[in-house]
Amino acid sequence: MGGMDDLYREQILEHHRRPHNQGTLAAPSISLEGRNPNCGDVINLQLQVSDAGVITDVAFLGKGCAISQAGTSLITDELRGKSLDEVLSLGSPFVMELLGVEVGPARVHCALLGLETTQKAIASLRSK
Amino acid sequence: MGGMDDLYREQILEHHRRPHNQGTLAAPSISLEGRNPNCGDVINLQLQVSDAGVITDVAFLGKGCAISQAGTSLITDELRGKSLDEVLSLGSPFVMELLGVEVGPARVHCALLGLETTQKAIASLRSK
Amino acid sequence: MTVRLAETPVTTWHNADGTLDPVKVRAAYPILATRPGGRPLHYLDSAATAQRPQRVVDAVTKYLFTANANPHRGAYTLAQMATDGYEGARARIAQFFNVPATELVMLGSATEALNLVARSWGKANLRRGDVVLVTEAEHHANLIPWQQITREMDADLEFIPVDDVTGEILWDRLDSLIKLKPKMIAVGHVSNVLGSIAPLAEIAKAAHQVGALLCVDGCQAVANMPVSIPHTGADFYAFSAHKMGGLYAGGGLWARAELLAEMAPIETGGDMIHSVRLRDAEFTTGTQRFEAGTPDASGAIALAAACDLLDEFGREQIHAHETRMIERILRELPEVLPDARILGPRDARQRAGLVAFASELIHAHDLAEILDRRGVAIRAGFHCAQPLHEQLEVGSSARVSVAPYTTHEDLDALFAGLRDARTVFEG
Amino acid sequence: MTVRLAETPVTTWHNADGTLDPVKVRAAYPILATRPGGRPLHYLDSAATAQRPQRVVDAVTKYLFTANANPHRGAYTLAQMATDGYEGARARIAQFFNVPATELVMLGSATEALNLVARSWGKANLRRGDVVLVTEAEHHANLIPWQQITREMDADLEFIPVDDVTGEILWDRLDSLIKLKPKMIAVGHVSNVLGSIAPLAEIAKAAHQVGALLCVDGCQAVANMPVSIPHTGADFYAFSAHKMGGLYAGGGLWARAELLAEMAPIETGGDMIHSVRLRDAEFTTGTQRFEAGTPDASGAIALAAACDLLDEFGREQIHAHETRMIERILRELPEVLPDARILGPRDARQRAGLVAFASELIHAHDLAEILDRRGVAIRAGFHCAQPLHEQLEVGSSARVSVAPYTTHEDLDALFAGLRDARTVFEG
Ligand SMILES: Cc1ncc(COP(=O)(O)O)c(C=O)c1O
Ligand SMILES: Cc1ncc(COP(=O)(O)O)c(C=O)c1O
Repeated sequence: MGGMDDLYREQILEHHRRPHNQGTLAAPSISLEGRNPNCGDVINLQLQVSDAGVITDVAFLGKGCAISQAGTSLITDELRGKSLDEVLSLGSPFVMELLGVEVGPARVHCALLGLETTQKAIASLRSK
Repeated sequence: MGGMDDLYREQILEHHRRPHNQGTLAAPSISLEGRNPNCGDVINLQLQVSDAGVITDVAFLGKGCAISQAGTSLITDELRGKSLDEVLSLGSPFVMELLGVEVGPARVHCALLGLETTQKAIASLRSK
Repeated sequence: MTVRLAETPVTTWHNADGTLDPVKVRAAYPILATRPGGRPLHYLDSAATAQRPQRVVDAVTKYLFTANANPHRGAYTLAQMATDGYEGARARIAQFFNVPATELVMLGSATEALNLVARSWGKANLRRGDVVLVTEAEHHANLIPWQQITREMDADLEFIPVDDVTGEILWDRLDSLIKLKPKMIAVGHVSNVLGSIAPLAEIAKAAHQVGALLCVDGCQAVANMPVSIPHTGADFYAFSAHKMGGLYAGGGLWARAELLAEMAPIETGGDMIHSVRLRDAEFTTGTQRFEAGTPDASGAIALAAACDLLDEFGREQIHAHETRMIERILRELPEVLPDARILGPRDARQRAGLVAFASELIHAHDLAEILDRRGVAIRAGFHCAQPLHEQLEVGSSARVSVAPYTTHEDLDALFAGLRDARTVFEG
Repeated sequence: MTVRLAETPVTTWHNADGTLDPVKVRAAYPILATRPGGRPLHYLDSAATAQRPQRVVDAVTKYLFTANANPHRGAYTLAQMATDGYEGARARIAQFFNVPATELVMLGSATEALNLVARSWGKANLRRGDVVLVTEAEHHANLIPWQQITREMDADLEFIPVDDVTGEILWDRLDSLIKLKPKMIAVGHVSNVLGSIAPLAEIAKAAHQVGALLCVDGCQAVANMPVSIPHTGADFYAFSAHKMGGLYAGGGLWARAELLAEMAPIETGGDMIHSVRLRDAEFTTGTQRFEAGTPDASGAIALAAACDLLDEFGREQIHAHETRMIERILRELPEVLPDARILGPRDARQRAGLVAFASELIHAHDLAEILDRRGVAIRAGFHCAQPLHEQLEVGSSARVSVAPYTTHEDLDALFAGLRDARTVFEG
């Protein structure tokens, strides 16, 4: 079972069991559902964005594998105070660093669900 | 080249070069075109049938491989005087015997074009 | 094609008492001796795609290196050998299903077969307001084509429901649903999630009483239990080669000659025509009319060889072996993972080939990943049956499927892996 | 996938001067050493289906026995290996054609690819009175789908004619035909009867000037000459694996991402969806949207291995070798069979891969049969281009096609057989 502790280390399991930023916002600037097709991972993400284009608050409700939920929990912890452009420039390595582990190709989509949904939410906020 | 003389023996080539019963009838009871799809073998066959259901005359015009034209020439030689039922009861062995050679599976359709067109002509005559 | 009916079991594959010996069977599948990622392979995902026997690859190799040419059109020896190979394979496959070769359309997959039925039969026969009845458990391949054609024809798609809790398909609802006078009932022979065997004879009877046709998706049945298509009562029967040990490409559709004769081809091109002019074409008759393009001779030969081997194993024996494996899974799973919610019947005898379950504690993907550390290969997700998962309110499920080559060691490794996972997630 | 660009020719397959040595090449194709029907094999029917290299079968075997699982959906090591194998093969094939892998739709055959264009693009874009332009020389696979969709959409099918005598496609008629403002021009890259190479760059230019798209049937080009799809000017490009040395099943369609994005899938089922509910489904994006059902991983891997080998031979070298073979055929045929009417250009450099001809003295089927006595395999018939034969008033034609493995001995045997036939028929 070598390597198992890598992906399912206590930090990830902790974020999975008790995700940070869980819940809903009173008056979100934008709400978006993110899904992994063929997977069943789903999150409902909400952002509060200031007029200056800075994320002031974030919350999500989700269901899915440990990697998707921990990944979302970890990324949402990073969002407050960041500008929309900053968030858009984040990529897969940033999430992998947060997770502290390299995720195999079959699970990359799980790990990135939180970030990608955030970025889609920003895009749809801007196209409003 | 063993066996070649089998399929392309002089008798068959003779029937191919100078088919018997070539031409058209003045007042055919039925005319029918027979074709081998994927091949290009084609015959236009005409039958003269008496009220008693006996073939009294036959003619055809055709174009195609030696086997199809010789096969038609040979079978048309056999039709006069035969009743429609008799002709309908003829099968592949009869034609093979006329040809005097066993034809490979890829050429059976060529060999049978004359007989099958005759039988289709009879069927369509009866359904008139 | 050699045809051996395993009436007296071939001892190569069997125990003295005539039961299948999976350990012997494994010798026929070279991949089972490999160690992907450095771990032994416990392949429990045959419902997704079966492993390929040496025999199948040998048959393909032999054909390609001794008889390969374009079938149907050649006037030379090799082309005749190719035609004999292809049509011989069709005959062998037809015999496997107990149908005439003249009624077996050879296609690229079950997906293609089901699309053909929906689009050709559906387009010609469905009118506004007509009803097509499927189950809530259908594989996407037997659902979306019906969604598409009913929408196009302004017809209605109705559902035989599943029990939200047990996941069992509520076949007794057919009594009332049949009053909708469906024109088509389309169901899986064995559900690829619930594992349940559909009562086809009864469904066929109900269908035919109201003039409906029965289209059966046989993908999950054909490799796991004896299937004589005429005895199912089906009007259309579709299957995929790769679930039987053939190559990926390949599959077929059986339908009675009269039904096929009334159907328009969907795909057009070479090898399916009678004659072609610049502005129109007349199509040929029989099965060939649905087989546009160069026939997949090596695929057909692979499938015929796979049929040979399944018959050597004996399909009754395969079914009995797999039922024993499933019994063990149904018995031990609740002990090892108490929160596992088993989808579908609890009685192994009502199943063929597979068990899927969901756990609140451990998501299916995490489970599959942890099992993989022991070389145990199971499937996680929706298994192409997303609506069923929504009906059951299951985010995704883990599916264990068995095959003639599944051993108790495979299941030992499965349960050991499940214990690992529980340890990890219970913390 | 190993990618070797044969800039310096690999001596395994080449002469010292860098030209292809067909005798060396033959070693790669086990069937060429066999004696079907007890006669040596002179296979001159590669245009119907190419022979398969050992390398291709080895790649399939290796994949099936080390990495076989259902690609795309697996959370375990073996499934990841299968996915890598399949997507790696797609990337290799895309590279062969110089297109992005994200624009290469993997299908069952060229027939399926051309049907997809006609039915999906055609259905969405053709309106009453719109014109689709094809040549009179098209293979049925690039003709009947256009007949069907233009009829369905009440559009018009118009033809670039052939010269009734020489059989050459009259491309200069395009100048006036383009005034019909066609929406689609669909042509073969190389005619499978005339052997002529279409001037795609000019056709594309003419097409694009009036806003038409260009759909190219590449079946007879891809194995016989270098093809960089972006340089052809095509908007759609279709090909078949088995003409390149891959398995029977397999083929593809290239189109720009924007075009693909606008097209509706024709076949629906698993692996092409984003999400599915009971009554509707949302399809996924990209190439996968057109690839319903389990991907044909072994077929893709076979084709990738075939591409590797063709690149080792060198496609320039293949083309040069085949041109030499065709030159000889064009030169000697009139001597050996004076009444032979050669269809298509007399200049070998305007051709790729094949020569077809018709004789009043000897029907093509008789010729093929007599040639078979010497083991010479040629095709006789319409070659799935019946309208062309009618335009040329040729009952049927004999087609000789060449490949990297065609030798002068093969042509010696061909001409000896033609002399036999003449002796028989001149009596
Ligand atoms: C020019 C041309 N187009 C299309 C096809 C159809 O290819 P397939 O039968 O592999 O679909 C062929 C081969 O038969 C061909 O030669
Ligand atoms: C029940 C069922 N139906 C249809 C299919 C589709 O089969 P294929 O992908 O081979 O077309 C599958 C397999 O994926 C299946 O399990």
